[in-house]
Amino acid sequence: MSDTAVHSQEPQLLEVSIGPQHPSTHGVFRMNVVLDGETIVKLKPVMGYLHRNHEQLAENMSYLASMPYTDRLDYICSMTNNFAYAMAVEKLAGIDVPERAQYIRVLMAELTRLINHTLLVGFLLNDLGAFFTPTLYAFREREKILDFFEATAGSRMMCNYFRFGGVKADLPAGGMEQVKEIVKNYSRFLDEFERLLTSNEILRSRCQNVGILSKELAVNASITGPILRASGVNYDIRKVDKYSIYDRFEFKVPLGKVGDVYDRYYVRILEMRESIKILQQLLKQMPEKGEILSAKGAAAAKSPRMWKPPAGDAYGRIESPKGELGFYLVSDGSPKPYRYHVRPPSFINITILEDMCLGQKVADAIVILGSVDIVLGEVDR
Amino acid sequence: MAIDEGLNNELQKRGIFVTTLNDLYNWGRRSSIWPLQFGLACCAIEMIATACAKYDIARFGAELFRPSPRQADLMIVAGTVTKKMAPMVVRLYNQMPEPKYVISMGACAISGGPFRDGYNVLKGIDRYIPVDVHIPGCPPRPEALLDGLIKLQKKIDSQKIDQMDGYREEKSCEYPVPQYGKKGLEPRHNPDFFTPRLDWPEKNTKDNLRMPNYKPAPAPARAAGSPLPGQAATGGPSEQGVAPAQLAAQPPASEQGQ
Amino acid sequence: METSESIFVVIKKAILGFFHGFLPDWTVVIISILISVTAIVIFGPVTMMFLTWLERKVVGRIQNRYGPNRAGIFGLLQPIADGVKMLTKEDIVPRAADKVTHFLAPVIVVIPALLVFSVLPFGRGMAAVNLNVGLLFFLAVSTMSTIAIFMGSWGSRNKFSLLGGMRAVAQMVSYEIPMVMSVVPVILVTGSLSMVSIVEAQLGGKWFVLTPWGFFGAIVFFLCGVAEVNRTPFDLPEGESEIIAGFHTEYSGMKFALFYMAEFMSAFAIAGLTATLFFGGWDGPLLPSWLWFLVKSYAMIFIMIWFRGTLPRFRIDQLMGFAWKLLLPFALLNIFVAALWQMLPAPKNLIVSGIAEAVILVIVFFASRKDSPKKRTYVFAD
Amino acid sequence: MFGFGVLKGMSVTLWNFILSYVYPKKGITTVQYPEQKKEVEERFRNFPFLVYEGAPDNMRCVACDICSKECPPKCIYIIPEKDAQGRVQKKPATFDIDYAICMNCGICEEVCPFDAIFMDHEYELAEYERLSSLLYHKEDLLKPVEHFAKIRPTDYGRIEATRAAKGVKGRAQPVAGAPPKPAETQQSPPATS
Amino acid sequence: MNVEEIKNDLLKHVPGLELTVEGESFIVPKEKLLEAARFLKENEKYRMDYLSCVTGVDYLAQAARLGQPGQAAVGGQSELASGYLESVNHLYSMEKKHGPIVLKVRVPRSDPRMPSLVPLYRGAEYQEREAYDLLGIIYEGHPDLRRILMWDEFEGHPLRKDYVEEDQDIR
Repeated sequence: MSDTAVHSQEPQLLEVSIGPQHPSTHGVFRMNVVLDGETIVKLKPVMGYLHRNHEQLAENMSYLASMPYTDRLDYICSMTNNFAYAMAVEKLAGIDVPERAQYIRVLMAELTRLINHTLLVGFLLNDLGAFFTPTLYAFREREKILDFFEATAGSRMMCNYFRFGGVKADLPAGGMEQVKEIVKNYSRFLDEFERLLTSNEILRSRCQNVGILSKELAVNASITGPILRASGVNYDIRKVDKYSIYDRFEFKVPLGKVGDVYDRYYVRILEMRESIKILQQLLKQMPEKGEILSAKGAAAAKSPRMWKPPAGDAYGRIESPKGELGFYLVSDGSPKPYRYHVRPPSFINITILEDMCLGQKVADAIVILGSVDIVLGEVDR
Repeated sequence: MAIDEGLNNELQKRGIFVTTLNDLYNWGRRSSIWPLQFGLACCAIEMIATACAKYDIARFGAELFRPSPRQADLMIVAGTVTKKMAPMVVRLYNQMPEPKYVISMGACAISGGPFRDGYNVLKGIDRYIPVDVHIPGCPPRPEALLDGLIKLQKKIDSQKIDQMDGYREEKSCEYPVPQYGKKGLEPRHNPDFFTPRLDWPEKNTKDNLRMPNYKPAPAPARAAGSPLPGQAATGGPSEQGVAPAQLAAQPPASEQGQ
Repeated sequence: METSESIFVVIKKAILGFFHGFLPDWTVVIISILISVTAIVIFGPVTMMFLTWLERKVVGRIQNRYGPNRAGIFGLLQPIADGVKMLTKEDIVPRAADKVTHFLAPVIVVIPALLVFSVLPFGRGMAAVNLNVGLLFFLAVSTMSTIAIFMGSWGSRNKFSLLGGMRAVAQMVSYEIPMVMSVVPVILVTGSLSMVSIVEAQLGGKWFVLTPWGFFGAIVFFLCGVAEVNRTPFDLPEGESEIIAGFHTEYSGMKFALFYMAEFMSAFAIAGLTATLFFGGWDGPLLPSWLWFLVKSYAMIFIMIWFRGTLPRFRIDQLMGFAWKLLLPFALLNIFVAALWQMLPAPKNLIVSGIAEAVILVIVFFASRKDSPKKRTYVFAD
Repeated sequence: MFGFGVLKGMSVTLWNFILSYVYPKKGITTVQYPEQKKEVEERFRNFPFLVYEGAPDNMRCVACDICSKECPPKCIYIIPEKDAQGRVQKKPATFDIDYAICMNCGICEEVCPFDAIFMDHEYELAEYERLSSLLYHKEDLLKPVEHFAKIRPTDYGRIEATRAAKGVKGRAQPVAGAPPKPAETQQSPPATS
Repeated sequence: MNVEEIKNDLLKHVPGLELTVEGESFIVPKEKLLEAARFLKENEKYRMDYLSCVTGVDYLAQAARLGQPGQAAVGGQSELASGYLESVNHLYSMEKKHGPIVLKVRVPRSDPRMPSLVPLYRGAEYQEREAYDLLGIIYEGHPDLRRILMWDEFEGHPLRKDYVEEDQDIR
């Protein structure tokens, strides 16, 4: 069934293209669905509508110049994209990161995880039909965190805040109070969100036993992130690789049992509570003063287009809110990377979208796509 | 038959509200613009943030994001329009009923923005559909989108019913949908109303910027077998592109248009 | 106080009296019909406009933001702006569409929405037509909108609207039966189908909702009414997030406005009917009768809008299961409790029917336990 | 399938509805844009602007073209001035930034060794026409140092401190040989309170 | 999990495999790729059940002659010296939670055919389609090798180093 032509094969099968412009495909993602009545017989995703040739551009720019481009990969969590790219280049060039910068990095990563999971729950309820109310509550909380990002990094969504070997600038004057305020109120907001949603019978009946993903298929299809943990596989790169300073915080990894849409929704709520625990411990352990850019980092940032990392290749990966986000860099000693490849979690997590949707209704396919949490900037790069 | 301001104010003081039919139509269209639920990339998230509690586009009567193009009258092109997506955008524009407006939000929709040097990115949506308001920024703040909406409302206020394209019979509002070609879209832009800017000097074109093997339009065919510009760089740090001094000597393609 | 009570009735009599002087009798009858008809034709669209404004303001306030407040004070001119804009929109008929059905659908969907107003008792003596089978007329006419919605979805030759149309037919047919079943106790108790007599049976504060069978009957009726009108959580026919805009995907301009108007007018009609059947129509202590009717209907409307601001949407098979497996049996059992309540003398009937109602609730609760969703537990690994 | 969960959910929305009337400060978070404008954070970066001290002619930019090369989307175009004998001057004749392409990343501000280009807070720049009105020329970009001091006091304080420490007077030529360490990326002392 | 130990295990269990080690990664000939990967996946000690990342890389003639950046010059296979396409596979273990084993497969640009890993790992399906779409590496045994990011009528593989861009008008 080719992508462009949409025609029906057997008489009673209805071939519908839930096309690039659709209220709940989270961007320009298309699914060619063959329906028998309301149940799905075949589902082929079509991508590439937002392929912005990120890798070709990065191979023709200096290393630092493609840092602002990583903000636009997964445009909901720009800080974690920067984090992954900075770690990959630091592994390639062997740059160390000072103490306070590590704490600032983990602070930003966990705040971004809160934003991503809250927005996901909001958009999932949007797909279920709740008329924007959970989404607006999610955006109301997101605005508070964005104010803090704007105060430190300079832009609400496109932070461009990480540098190789640290961060661009220290927290602003009132920064710490702002973070304390956010962390204090966030668990109260989560309780309100859970009261609104978790015990809602309609949400439960719409999400339970829908789009079940078995453990073996999840591991075989290289699924990562909350979806994998909702199926019961205990694999969280913060615990496996213990990158940056995540080994200094003790937090749990919530696992689901059944692996359906409801588990994916609730595992993300529990992960948000774990992130709040990490943030509370971080606020206590964070050193007051300290340098935020190591000596080698400052040398790299002095004139980016002249800075040449040693030749070789490196693969850096982190636990982004959507799964394992990795950067594979090959450097031939010139200021431009020879090969720059992004391993996006959303792109690989939709490999088994068809397996989850077969036999379900059209409405379920939309909800399953919502629970897989894809962002098209990252899928199509 | 415009009403002169003085008379109008005088009458309003006495509580008599006089308006032309044209103003009533414009007021109606201005204060209830229903945007199409159509987001492409990062600017779409900022568009949703504008529709949310803190910036509240509902105050302007524009919060009903209509999923179907038939009921929408404003298309906010928010995000990068790639060549694979351009035909869909033009087809959506054709499906919208006539008094329709387009806001191209963000650098990508205006000019391809940071991604414009790619093989799959359209250098701005106004190559295929007429755009009313351009909002620069990457992504523009929600207030900038509201400011753009206010400017669009001013533009609607100044419109005259009989001169508007939508209501004239002879002007067909069907814009040709580009086809997928071997390397890009055919036609590359809609010649009726878009002429690519050529006054931007040659220096900043893709040739000497980054793409090692970009073949500039008028350049003579490269001698076969000669090393590709990008490939000479494995040796010393000969920085990609032409050193400024060498360029300063060569006169720019055309005097920087004032 | 008396004059404000029946102000509209007095106005109508004055007009008739004025014409009575120099016109023959039969013209006066026609004029009185015309007056009632113009009253309804003005009242219908005006409530629709007010409801669109009310919905956007209330949903805005639920979401911590102001609703439209720039088109006139508090945004009151917003519906007028929407109307003017819809009038000036181009009217697109898709090339592949079936022209006749595409054109007729919006017209046919508005007719039942307006017809239904003729039977509603707006106040003491203010029911346009005091049919003795008013309730039957209301339920029969309101099913006509199903045909119109299916015509609209079939006529516009669009896959998504076809899906929407199929869903609309399935949903409305299967919610018609529990709706009628939940009305039967009211008829059983009042003994007549006429709306005015139903309200008179509840005068003096003896509203049916205060009786055990009435309270649960009102819930079932209201839920079926919301499903009849395709509003959240039953808005599958125009489920935006799944099938673009459901049956009115291909409608633009004034035709879409007619669909929009029909939806809101029938929403007000259902709210009015719930107020009439269970909340005692125009019965109320201080305020004039017609004001009481409006207050109660707008309370019901507020609940509908509150639903829209909170609840997600059912899936098509759960929708059917909810109607057939939960609402219908409950409505049937409710008739028995009403019969019990009706037979026994005053003090005992409340206790007996209360117990019967509790027993029914327990039975239905355990019957539907099997497919109701379970609580989930989660493991915390490190 | 009894609606207790649904009722709990509806109580949350009702509480928000009442809160928005009873206690608007917490219930309503809307900033009514054209009338009330939320003042922008100090480090917010929208579009770059050029800085001059005193007269617009006395601008800090010396047309060294570093920012044009470093700019990721390549939206800066500089032609240095030439005097009578054709020798290149330390001043740009034309300095264009195409606001339709700029991605607000702030890298030009970081790498400029002469503190000549900074990111502005101005965001109401919507235009009706694109090709000419969004291409900002030197005249449209030039803004006085006082403007920079007004919108970003702490950064201005820090940069003035480093400039004074290096003894850089307004138009002083950079010390021959070692270009002065760029202000932004040097070891910035922790933000002064 | 040091490189030597893995090399010996691989040579021992997979018959007829000549393996060269480059830094942290193993260069596996394309005929033996499936066997090596199956061994790493099923062997009790490794249990490499998670294929994290498949990347296509294009090494032009000069780069190939001078040796892959940072590694020894590619002397031996002459036909590889005229430039080759490489597919880099990062394997992890979710069960035993241990680090990456990197398998690299090189094919000359003239005949870019290579066995696909989809029969072993479903996760490679889209990444191999993307490598085919952007770099032109043909994976044999892939169930549905079509273009994934570009439209079907597109010609050429854009991420190749010698891909000539079509001339676009400037603004």
